[in-house]
Amino acid sequence: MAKIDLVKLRKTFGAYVAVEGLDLKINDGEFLIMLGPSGCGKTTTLNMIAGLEAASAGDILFDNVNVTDLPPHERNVAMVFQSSLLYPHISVRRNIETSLRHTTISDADRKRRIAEAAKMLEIEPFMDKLPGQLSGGQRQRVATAKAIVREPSVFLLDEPLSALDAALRLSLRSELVNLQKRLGTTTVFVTHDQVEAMTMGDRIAVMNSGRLEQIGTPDEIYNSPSTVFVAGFLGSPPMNLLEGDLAGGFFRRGGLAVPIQGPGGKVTLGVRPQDVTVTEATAPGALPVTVYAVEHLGRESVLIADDDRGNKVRALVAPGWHARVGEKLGIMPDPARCLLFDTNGARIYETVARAA
Amino acid sequence: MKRREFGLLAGTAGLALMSGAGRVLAQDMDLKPTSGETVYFRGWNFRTDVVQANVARYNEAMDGKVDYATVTGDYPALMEQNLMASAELDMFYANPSSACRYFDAGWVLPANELPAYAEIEAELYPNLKDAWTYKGKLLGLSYFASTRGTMVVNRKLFEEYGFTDADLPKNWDEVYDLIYRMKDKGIETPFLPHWFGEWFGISWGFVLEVINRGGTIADAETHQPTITTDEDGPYYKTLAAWKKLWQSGMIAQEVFTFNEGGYIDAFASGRYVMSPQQIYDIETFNRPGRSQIAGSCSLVPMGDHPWGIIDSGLYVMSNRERSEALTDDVKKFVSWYGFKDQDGKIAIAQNWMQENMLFSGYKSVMESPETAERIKKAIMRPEDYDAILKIYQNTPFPKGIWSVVWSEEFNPFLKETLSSFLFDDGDIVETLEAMTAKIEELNGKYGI
Amino acid sequence: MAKRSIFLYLAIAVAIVWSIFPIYWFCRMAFLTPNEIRLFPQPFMPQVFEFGTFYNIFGYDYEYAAGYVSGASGQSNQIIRGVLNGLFISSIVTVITLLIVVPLAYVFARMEFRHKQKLLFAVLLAVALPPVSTLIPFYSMYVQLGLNGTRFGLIVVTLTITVPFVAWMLIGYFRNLPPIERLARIDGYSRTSCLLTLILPLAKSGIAVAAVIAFLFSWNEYTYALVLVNGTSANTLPTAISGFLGQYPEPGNLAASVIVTIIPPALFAYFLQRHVTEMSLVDPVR
Amino acid sequence: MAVGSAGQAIQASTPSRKPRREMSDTRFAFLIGLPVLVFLMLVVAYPLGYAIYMSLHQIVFFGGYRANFVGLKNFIDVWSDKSFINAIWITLRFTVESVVLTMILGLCLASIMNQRIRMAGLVRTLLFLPWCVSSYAAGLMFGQLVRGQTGILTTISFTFGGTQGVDLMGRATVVEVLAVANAWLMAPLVAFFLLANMKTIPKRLYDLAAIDRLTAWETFRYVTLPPLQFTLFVFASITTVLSMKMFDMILIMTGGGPGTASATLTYQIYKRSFKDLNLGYGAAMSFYLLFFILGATFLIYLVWGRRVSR
Repeated sequence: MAKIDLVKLRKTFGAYVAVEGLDLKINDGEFLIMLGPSGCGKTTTLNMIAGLEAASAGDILFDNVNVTDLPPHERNVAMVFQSSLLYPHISVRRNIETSLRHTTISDADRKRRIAEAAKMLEIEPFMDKLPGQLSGGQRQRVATAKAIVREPSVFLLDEPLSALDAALRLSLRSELVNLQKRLGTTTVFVTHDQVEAMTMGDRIAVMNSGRLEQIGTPDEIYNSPSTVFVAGFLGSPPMNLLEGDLAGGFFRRGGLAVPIQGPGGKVTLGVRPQDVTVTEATAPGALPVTVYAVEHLGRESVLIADDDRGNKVRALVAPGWHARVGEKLGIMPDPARCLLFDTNGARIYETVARAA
Repeated sequence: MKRREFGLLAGTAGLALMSGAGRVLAQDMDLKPTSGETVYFRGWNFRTDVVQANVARYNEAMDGKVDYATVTGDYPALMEQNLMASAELDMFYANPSSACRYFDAGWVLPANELPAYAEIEAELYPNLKDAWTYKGKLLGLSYFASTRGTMVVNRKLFEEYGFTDADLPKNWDEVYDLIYRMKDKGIETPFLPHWFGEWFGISWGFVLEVINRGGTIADAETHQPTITTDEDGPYYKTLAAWKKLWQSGMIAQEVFTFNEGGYIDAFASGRYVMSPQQIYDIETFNRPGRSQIAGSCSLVPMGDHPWGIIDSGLYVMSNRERSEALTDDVKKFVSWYGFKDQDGKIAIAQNWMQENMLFSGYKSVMESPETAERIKKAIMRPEDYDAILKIYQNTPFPKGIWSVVWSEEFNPFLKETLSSFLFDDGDIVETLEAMTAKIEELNGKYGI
Repeated sequence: MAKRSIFLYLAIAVAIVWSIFPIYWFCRMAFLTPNEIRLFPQPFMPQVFEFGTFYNIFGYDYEYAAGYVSGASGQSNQIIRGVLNGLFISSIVTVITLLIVVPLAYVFARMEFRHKQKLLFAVLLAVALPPVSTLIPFYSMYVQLGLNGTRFGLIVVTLTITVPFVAWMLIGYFRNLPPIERLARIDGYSRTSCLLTLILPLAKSGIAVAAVIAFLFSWNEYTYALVLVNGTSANTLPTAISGFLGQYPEPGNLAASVIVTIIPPALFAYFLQRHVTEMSLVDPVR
Repeated sequence: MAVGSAGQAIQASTPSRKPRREMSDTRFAFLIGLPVLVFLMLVVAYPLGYAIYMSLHQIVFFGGYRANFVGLKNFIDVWSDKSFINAIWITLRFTVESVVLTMILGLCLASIMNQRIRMAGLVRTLLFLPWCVSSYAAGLMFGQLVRGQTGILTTISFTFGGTQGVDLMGRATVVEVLAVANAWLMAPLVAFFLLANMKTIPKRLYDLAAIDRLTAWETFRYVTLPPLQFTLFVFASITTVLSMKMFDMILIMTGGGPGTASATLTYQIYKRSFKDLNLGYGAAMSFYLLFFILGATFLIYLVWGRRVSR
């Protein structure tokens, strides 16, 4: 169990800056997700926490102890790699055992721990097989068993589920969360999948281009994104982002007029698909759109439409709702649910929505 | 039984037979090595089983330490490398032309240094002694002396197509006439020319034909070129005949890539009627179980001119730095191996005669009754015995180009020039002029 | 379906004939009588299968069923010496090559460091160097050092061929191994113990192939051997064999000794063929 | 141990750090690689340096060893040497034919071995056999096989009533014969690496091809071939280098003949250096050969490798 502090962490590869000035506090026992597109620096950060990559500058502290210069195995971390990497030429049992190489525990303890981990992850039947003989899900369980058997202070997972199919991913997600809660180990989980991030993490750290965009609970990240990047990256279907002008108490873009107060100028308006209503094409103040497709998700449906500038705009509609492709409609955002971002992508907080 | 042991026993038995009563004990002591060091003997690859048995016999009888191995590949070039590097080398095979070169480079200890020199000199046939003497020194002892370019005939095919002794050629012009006549009668491949791919292949083929036709290529004393471009001269006629033969298409190009083994085996396959060959290979061609024309290979007797040129091998002593005692041992071994053994017999040369019918430069070997018997065993017809001896005794030696330091440089040039003459339909006069120019260039290079 | 399999088996048959017929046509001579060897045209097959020539090349006489005796070859000493020297030299070369190349290739394949590209180019240069160009320099160097005609000298020279070639090959192979070093570092392996206890067992297929390639190169090396050890006590099989080519040809013995040279590599090939399919130079497509 | 309180640690974060207790990649690489490279450099650099020295001198052995400095004369002189120009063309012809043939044969053999067949191990061993044959033995074998005197074609021709030998050792075909022999020798190695590569192609791609009703050729062209590009490129380079270096097979099989029809650069270098003992001239030629080899591999990289290498 440990709390982790990253202080002004920086990593460069030659002229390329992978991580820049990262300050991050991870609480003891927390399940932290690091989310971002590929190349955003999340895996590099994880590797630095693990000790696999040397930080170019800055410090890493575990429970206020500076571990920046410690080799990986002295940090007492466990790591599960992309595609659940295991030693391909040795048995599952020996794979798990290697995690305990540098511990001084007794043989009996060792056996007990391995047995417990195997039991916990239900991998007893194939302890003597080679990783190549296992399915993806089984390998993932083995990799997890290998990680927990060490009883590490920090658990690091690098996109462990990305190579698995959707159904398996779903069940393993909850398994992992459940396990983490039972063990209470501080966990850092790297993913580019926002659904994984939303469903698993206590908190999510969203990264982009080597910088931390926002950190917060899934609820904060979802409902109150602090940048236009975070707003666009999270949520499925994604948030509608419309560029326009804010002046005279209205956000305007073509025919669209949303009554919002705020500092004038060019802004981006963000509104989630569930926060818009579909109207007639001619409804005043609505965004005129052309129906592109309707996706039926069962509990609800998503209307996808093109606006006059060729942007895709999405709206949640009732499951029985129908429209012809090519039909002209209007989209009307709920002013109270709209977010505004400035041209740098930062959230504009001083807004007041007026009743329409 | 192991062959080495077998050879040893056979050798010892033969020795016992030959030695008889005339055993001289003093000589026995003379030929025993004293230094205790190893004597290195290297040679090209020919009947290594016989050589090994010979060496084993010496080591056994004389308590010697002779190390024998073969050097394969481009023998003169590799040998020259070895000598240049002062490699461990005490006695080695060499052709007289190479030996001249090695002598001029200072790598050869001439046979004049041997205690038995006077006796050796008296034993040698004069034409061979002359061929092997360079700048007044005898370059080495006789390994073999043979005629390369003896015209052999496959009588089986020859007679099958209705030819008789009356058709046998008396000179090279008639050889070519006969070839075309045979071709006209339907023999696909009447002739196998001396054009194979070894360093003694096509170039020697040219030399022997020109010499037979009365040419010299270069002067025997001054080594100045004597090649003429006269259309009736031996040089022009040779190349003209070659050109015609090549363009007739009856010579397969594979001939140019044969090694000597391929050349011999091709004739032994019975496919060809006539070919200039090494005189002693008549034994190979007539050996049952090893040749398709066994018992039907004869030779063309000497007509207007001799057939072929002297092809000989010498046992040459090296001049490398070594202890005096070892040098003495080397001399003893060379004497024993290249001349007379402890019993006063020229045993090795006689043994080669028995084994492979290798001719020797020593009179007493060539004129011994065993030799006469051996030769008669290898020939097809009794009259061939006289034909062989006559050819052998009259074989010329191209001293102008072979008893000179640049011999081994001229030879590859000749090989390349002649094959491109045939392949690229070269001009005869230009080709001959190029040869003259090359000889002049080489003379200039060595200040001759 | 039947048509396809007929076509397939036909293709297999053609491929097998293509691969072994040149070997057959030559090695057949080991079983032909000396007289049959001189037949024109040559026979397709030997009449009797007796192993006389194999006795001969190792120094024994052999009496054929037909009654004649073929004598032991005079090259037998050199053949025996060639086999022993060949096995000795090739084994040493193989071991040293692996000791040198495995860590080298590993480092080049899986680590990033400065000047890597330049050093890789140096290895490439060594691969490109034709033996015929370095023959004379080696020869004169060896004469000065007294190394010509020694097995040690031939081992050193052969290493200059095997090391760059095998390194080049193994670098590609190591690149494709899964990145277990990171896992190993988490588990507390040092770099050296990771290489020794994890990578080596994991890469055993590639290393086996590399070993066989090094052995073959050394076993079959001819050019250097011809100049450096030919005619000495350090001669190898190829130079000993070329002795059968000379003025007194013994094609039967030549063929028999060529068969002898093929046997060790062929045995390797049999054990190797299951490993070699793992030698992919590119990442598996997932 | 680098342990301290958070406050201290923050102060300590300067660009110059204490060396990590784990060895860095660079240090490990040099520790392992350097001795090897030094050995390689010594054993390769000395002969190379010596060859450079020779190429700038005229070396005379007779009348005592002398080396006269002649500058770049040897390098210039070769260009007026017809046999050198001829050798370049022969080398080019031999190399191009060898490489193309090897690649095609390698693909064929690999495709066959990639099929599900009975006794696959035996088939693979047999197909691998040529690679166990040394190049000098291959020279012996093909020489024997194609020569009119001893060859299979003559035997076949006579079986069907022919009366003449069929000889491929002629000037028109000898380079092709050498190239075929060379390809025979190298193809198994290429085939095995291609096979290893083919095994990584997902089977579902072939199912897809079957659904799309691609012909066998189209399947090969669009499914099998594209993933093999990198391996093919690597082996095109390797076989180019090996072909241009090939010497002992040519020496044994043809001795550069008939005439000079198969006198490649390697053969000419051997002849100049070893037979004519013109060491400086031979060394100059061998540098041209080295440049040609490097040039050819670089060219292959430029037109092909850049596109396919990762």
